[in-house]
Amino acid sequence: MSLAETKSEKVAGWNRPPVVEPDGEGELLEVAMGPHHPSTHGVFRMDVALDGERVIRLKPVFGYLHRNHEKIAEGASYLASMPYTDRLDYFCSLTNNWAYALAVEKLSGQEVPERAEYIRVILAELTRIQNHASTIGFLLQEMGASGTPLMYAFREREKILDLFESLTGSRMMCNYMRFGGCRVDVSTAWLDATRKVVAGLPGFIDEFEALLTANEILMARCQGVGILKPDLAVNAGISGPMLRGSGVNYDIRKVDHYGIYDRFKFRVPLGDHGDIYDRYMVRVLEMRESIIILDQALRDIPAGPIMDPKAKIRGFRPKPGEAYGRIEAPKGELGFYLISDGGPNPYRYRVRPPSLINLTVLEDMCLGQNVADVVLIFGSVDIVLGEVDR
Amino acid sequence: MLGEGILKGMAETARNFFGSYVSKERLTTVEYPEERVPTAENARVFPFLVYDGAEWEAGMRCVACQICEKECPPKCILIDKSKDKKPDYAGKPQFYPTRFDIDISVCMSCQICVEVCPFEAIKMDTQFELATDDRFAGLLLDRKELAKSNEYYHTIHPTEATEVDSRLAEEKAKVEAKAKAAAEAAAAKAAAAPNPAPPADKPPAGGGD
Amino acid sequence: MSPIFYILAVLTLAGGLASVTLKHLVHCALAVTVAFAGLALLFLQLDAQFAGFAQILVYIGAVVILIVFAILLTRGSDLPKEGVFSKTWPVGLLIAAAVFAVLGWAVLQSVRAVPQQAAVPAVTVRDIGIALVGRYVLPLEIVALLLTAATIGAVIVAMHEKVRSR
Amino acid sequence: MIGATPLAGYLLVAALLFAIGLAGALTRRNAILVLIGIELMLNAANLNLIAFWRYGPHPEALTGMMFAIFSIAVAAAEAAVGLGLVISIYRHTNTAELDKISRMKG
Amino acid sequence: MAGKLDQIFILLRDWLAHFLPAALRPAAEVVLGVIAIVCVFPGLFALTTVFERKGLGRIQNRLGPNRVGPFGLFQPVADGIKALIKEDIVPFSANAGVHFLAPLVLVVTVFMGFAVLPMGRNMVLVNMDSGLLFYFAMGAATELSVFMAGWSSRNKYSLLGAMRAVAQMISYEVVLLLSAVSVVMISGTLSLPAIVASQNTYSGIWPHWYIFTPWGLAAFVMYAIAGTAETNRSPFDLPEGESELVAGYHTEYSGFKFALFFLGEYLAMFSISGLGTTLFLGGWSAPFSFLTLIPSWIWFFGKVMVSIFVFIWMRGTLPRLRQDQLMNFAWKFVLPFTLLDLLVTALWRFMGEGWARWVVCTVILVAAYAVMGCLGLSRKDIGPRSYRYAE
Amino acid sequence: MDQQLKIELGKQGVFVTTIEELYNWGRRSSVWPMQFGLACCAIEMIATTMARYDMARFGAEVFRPSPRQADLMIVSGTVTKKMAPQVVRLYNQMAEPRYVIAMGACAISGGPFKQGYNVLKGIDRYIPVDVHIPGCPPRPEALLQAFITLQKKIDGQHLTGEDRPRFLDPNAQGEFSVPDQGEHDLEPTSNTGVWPVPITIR
Amino acid sequence: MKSVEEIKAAIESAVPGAAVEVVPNPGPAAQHSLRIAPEHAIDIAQFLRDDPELALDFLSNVTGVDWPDKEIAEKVKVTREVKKMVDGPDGKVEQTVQETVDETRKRVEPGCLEVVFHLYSIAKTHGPLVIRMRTKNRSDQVELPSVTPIWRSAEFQEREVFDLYGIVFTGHPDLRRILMWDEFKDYPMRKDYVEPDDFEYEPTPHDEVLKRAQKHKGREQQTGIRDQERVAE
Repeated sequence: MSLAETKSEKVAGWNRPPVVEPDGEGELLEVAMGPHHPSTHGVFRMDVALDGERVIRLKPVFGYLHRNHEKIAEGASYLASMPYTDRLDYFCSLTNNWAYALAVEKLSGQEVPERAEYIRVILAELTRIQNHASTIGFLLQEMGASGTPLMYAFREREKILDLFESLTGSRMMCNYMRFGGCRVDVSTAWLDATRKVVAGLPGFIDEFEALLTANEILMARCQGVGILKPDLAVNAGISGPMLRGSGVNYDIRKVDHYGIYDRFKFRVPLGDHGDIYDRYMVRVLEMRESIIILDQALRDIPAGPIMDPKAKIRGFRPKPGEAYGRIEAPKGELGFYLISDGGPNPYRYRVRPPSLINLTVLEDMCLGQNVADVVLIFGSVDIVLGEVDR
Repeated sequence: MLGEGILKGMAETARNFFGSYVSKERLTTVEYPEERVPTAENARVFPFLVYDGAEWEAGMRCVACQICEKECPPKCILIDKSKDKKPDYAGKPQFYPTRFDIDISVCMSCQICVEVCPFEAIKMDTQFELATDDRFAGLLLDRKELAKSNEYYHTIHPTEATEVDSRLAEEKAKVEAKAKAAAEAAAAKAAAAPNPAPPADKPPAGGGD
Repeated sequence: MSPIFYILAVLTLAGGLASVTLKHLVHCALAVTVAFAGLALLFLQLDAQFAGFAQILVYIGAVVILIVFAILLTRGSDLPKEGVFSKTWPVGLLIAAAVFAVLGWAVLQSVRAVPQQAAVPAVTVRDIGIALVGRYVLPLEIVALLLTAATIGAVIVAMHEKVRSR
Repeated sequence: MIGATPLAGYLLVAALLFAIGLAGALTRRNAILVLIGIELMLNAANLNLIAFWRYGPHPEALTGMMFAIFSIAVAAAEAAVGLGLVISIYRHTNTAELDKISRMKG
Repeated sequence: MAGKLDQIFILLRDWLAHFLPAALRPAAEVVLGVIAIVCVFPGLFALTTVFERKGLGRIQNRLGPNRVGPFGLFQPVADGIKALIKEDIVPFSANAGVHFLAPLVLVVTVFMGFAVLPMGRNMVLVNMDSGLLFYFAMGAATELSVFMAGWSSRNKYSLLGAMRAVAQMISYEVVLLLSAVSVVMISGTLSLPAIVASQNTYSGIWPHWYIFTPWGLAAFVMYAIAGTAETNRSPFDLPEGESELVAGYHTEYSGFKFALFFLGEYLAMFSISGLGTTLFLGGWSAPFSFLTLIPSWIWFFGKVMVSIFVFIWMRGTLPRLRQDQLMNFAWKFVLPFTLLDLLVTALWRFMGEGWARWVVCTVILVAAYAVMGCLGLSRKDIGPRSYRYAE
Repeated sequence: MDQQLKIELGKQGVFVTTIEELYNWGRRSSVWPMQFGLACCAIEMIATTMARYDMARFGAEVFRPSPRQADLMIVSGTVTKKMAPQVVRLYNQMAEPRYVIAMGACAISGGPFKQGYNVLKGIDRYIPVDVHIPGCPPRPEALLQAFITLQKKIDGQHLTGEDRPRFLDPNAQGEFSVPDQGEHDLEPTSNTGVWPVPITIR
Repeated sequence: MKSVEEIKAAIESAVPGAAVEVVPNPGPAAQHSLRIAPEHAIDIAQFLRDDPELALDFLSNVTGVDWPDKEIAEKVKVTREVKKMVDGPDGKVEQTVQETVDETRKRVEPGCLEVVFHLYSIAKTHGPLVIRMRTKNRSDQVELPSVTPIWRSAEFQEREVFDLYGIVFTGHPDLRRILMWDEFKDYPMRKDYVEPDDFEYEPTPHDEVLKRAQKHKGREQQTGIRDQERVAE
């Protein structure tokens, strides 16, 4: 124990949220922001203690959307959990599908055909683009931009959702990937339509940036606000654009080499300050990189089967064992941890939700900031409550 | 910080404002009740039951095997199996559902019932305008409301329906050939074979309770 | 005496009375607003347009808002637990009554000495401006100085003390 | 119109307002209300000034009016400083009630 | 004919008044004017809400309301009926009297401001010698109503919103007044019709509006900023900052009282636009000398509507500032710049005619703007950034 | 006045309207939803207000953050037992006339998550719901259609008589009891005054 | 990255007395894990994070697993003494005889709650290392040391495990319920959790729902539900 005591002092400085002393004689104002508070992306509460307008304590309260995903999945077959994963992060159902399929494939040792891998990459990157665009839109909405950036983001999102719908049948809850492949094959017409949409995306991002990036109000409100230091980010398990906004070069697409990401040339944008603006810009730049990946994938997609021939839909029972599969979802590291006891249902089914873990540092980022900034910092984390509470 | 970013943004919104009068790209509204976004061919909302021919009760493909009832993730399907049998599309006597209810107030449109159905009997509809003020009567679809003709299926999912039809025709031909062979063999042996076995790739109803 | 004068006088006095007797501090502030507004209207009755508008601008637009801010900053919007009047209130009332008696007596005594009427003076804002920077330029400068000093002083007095000895 | 109202009317109203302000300033506990009382008294004086200007022999000389305008300006300054003091005192003693403040002296 | 059209409202008023005995005529004229104002501006408000919603829609690539009545023009009527029949909730702990008075005070004082605005040639309700002062005096009272609303609701969000609103309005009111003072310095009058008259001259075809002078342009920009803040419009709509404060000071208002607040906000917008038009944009005067045939009131309302459009445009584009940034902006940039502009105006006044004063004033203002914008406003760490990539 | 006559008059340029119609027209043409979303369906609700579907066309884009000023609560998404008391409280804060649309399977019946221990099996256990939209999530058009359904429903309401809407009935419930969060479950598990008796139709 | 066995050796040399056990993973993923004793958990965690070679600075995932008491029926050969009447020399004599019998014995393997950690290294971009810890039982001895002081990312995840499984993490700075409300008493993710009975109406009941519907038959009939005959089956 002695080792722990001496060493934990070294990290104590950044391991706990710093304590901010109220400096006025005035009493603290306790405000409960949420759970229906307009700013909280749904149902989330922050118990904030304010000294004037300054935040001196902030406790997030979760669970308003706890839908027992894990419990339901433990009572359902492996396949039946797939549509439920759509409803985790309901912006990015396809990446959720992929993460779950990846975990099950690891658990059962299935191979995925090449064409299916390409389709997965295309869908995942489209998902990433629409998620990042919407996130920025919502961030600006919270900044009071009366919805215009959000409208533009959703205008593009609708185009991408049309692609999803014409391929998978549903706009949001795609339920598309299967263990060992994908459900239906893409047609050439679909690929052409996708190419057309992808060709229009850079113009959209240019427009978005013209509207926002140089805006003085945006800069004044975002720069230097909600700073997250890289060492704290790593220690607190932050992942995704938020981690990269703090300057840590860690992209699971590059690190884990899952799927076929090794075949594509793309770069990982990194921020230097770790503030809201960096998170915003990292998202913008990631969208641009995603377009580069999409161009390559749409160019190279091979013909072939889309399902592992050994895969079966009914009566799927993996061997006993366990597996942890993770991918770089738009919000961060999305992992599925499965324990199989040989039955048709997973014995243990666990989602590693990036949204929840990224909120760990919410208090650290908000302390000492203005209460109006809390909303922005929260928006810049990019969470979806379905994934936070599951 | 002289306000040029703000001006740039204002120019952008002005471009969109005036663009909305000239370009369809910048006025994306589809005025719903009058005009509609074309439905994607793969679109799915709620399941329906396919029947062949004109008579919905007689032509229903469903054989009440109850696989979909078991596999349905939110458990919104209820099937009662008949006591007697009636001939299916291939002329083979099969059970049929005396009750087939789908509670669309629970259904999550996941299409798993379609995927697991070995008889091509349940398919996804594209009809989404089902809002009602009556939760109990309006959102529980029974087999009569669920039954849609194969022609309807062809109108909403033409490619898929054609594929299904050809597959079924193939199987029917196979079954008929088999039956014919069996009949011939039987005729030869002068012994009647009561029921030809179902094809191997179509397991019989999983839930025979 | 015109009925308008009566109405305004009653309004002003009622506002003034309410402002010193009401329990709730915010109500007092709102009542004093009524008194100020009534006074401004009285000024208008006296053909002092400029002074009347200045009265509204300064008193309602600034002083009342300041008072309201002060009330909220000092948590005066909660009702006081003890009484609202100090222990020595009879003395205060007595003094006030005495002052009023003296003033009233003086006014009534001198009624006959004062001219009843005067022509409506044609005073334009331009005249006031010229007078301000002409004959009254020295007082104007002094008032300006005073205002500046007072503003700075008020800011310093009310400023947060950043370094405090605990 | 104006002829209908004698000067004494205005003077009496002013005197009454002055007395009310004085009574308020003397009897209320809260420092802010004392300030309000003082403001009322100043206003009463202003009314007098304006009334005398209007009824005086030389309204075009603007003396009374000027006096009133300066008085308004000074009153604004006074209010600012006074309320600043109240807030400052409140910070130190956590109360704006005068007898409590005097009790806490020292 | 054109002159008749120009004076049509005056003629109409006189015609209506001549039915009355002569003794009542002056009063009747005022009453008719009041009736006209009370009818026209709420009607304009109704139209503006539709146009705002449609305009915002267009900015956002959609149609906006178009189903209620032809082109959605009856939308405000429906909203009004709805607001009238909506249940009026007074929160249990609220101070009922003040809660009731607040929206009334707001609307009444805002309406009073219209009394001195010249809306056309001879079209001013009360031609007051100190009209501008009257206008600002009335403007001061709106702050009080906002405070009353926020305080009486007994809701944390309402009170916070009201405090923000009042602090913001006071800060920017100073700027508003000072930027108007520069016009007063040049025109030498507080009477608004006189200010318009002083701009209603032409050199060739070009008008002598104050906005076409360096000091006037600067003062107008500052006036516009302050006016936006004064009316709580985006990007200064913090008091209603819904992402932090639900709906600001009128959170607890429902039904018709809320509609009154809505009305008050828009009326304030018209009134600020009207004053800005009067002070800087030549009021009812035509932009070119050859356009003087078009009735003056058309020009006035046209200019007001254009500035309303700019309000809407800004709302559709800009995110909102933070409270401390807003206050810093007011006290550290807008106010000093306006004060400097006063000096420049004085310089302009005393330099006499000629091109020299144009150059000097422009140079001073542009230099001050650049210096304050680049050094004074921004913190060191704010500005465009570049990003690095990892392969 | 019968419909035939009215149409006839309308053709001749005479528009006849009754107070009731005006009243209902005002209510239905200006339904302001509350800015309130719960889960997946909230995203489709937002999508409905966005450019493609543009709910604003019906005059319903004024999403009010304060329940006092809203007319319509779109319960869009799963109502969990932790959230249910808040939803009821919000509904109580709304001013009459107020409407509720239960959007999506979860809001109607708990939907796919109804097996969960923390999921309320339908918001109509605690508050009266006017329109149900099935779907998981319903398409934006489905929400628009539900909105039109609601408008039709409002149009059909009479101001007097037995079938008048709830808010015109002085005896009707104005406040709905907010459930408590107990040790194992919500208490009570439903508001028996609101939760309708399931009736056999077929 | 080093293999699990090497890491085990490294831990044992760095933290004296630490009990580490390799748990094999029979599945195709073959991510073997290390089970560590709770007593030394903090030291081991500290070592794993700070060791320059491992540098497992990123705690990705914290999972609770419930292993309920398992009844294992096994056939055991039992020798027992049986008294038998044996025909002895002097008539029937009672004699104790040893006899071997096959007997099915039910053995209850005590259950436990387990926490699984997935560790990655961002500095070295390797991982995962799977660490497991077990409580002594499922009822009263459910304490485990919290690793939140080492990795902040465990903060909410440990709270979640506490909320859903009831594992008490000692040393956690803020151990409250996270997903359920504070008054809630149960641990819903445990395998033996019984859901609250809030059954009201189900138009399509089958399986467990049918059972519940049957339990509520009386009430259903009162409310006139249409599935009576189905329930009566």
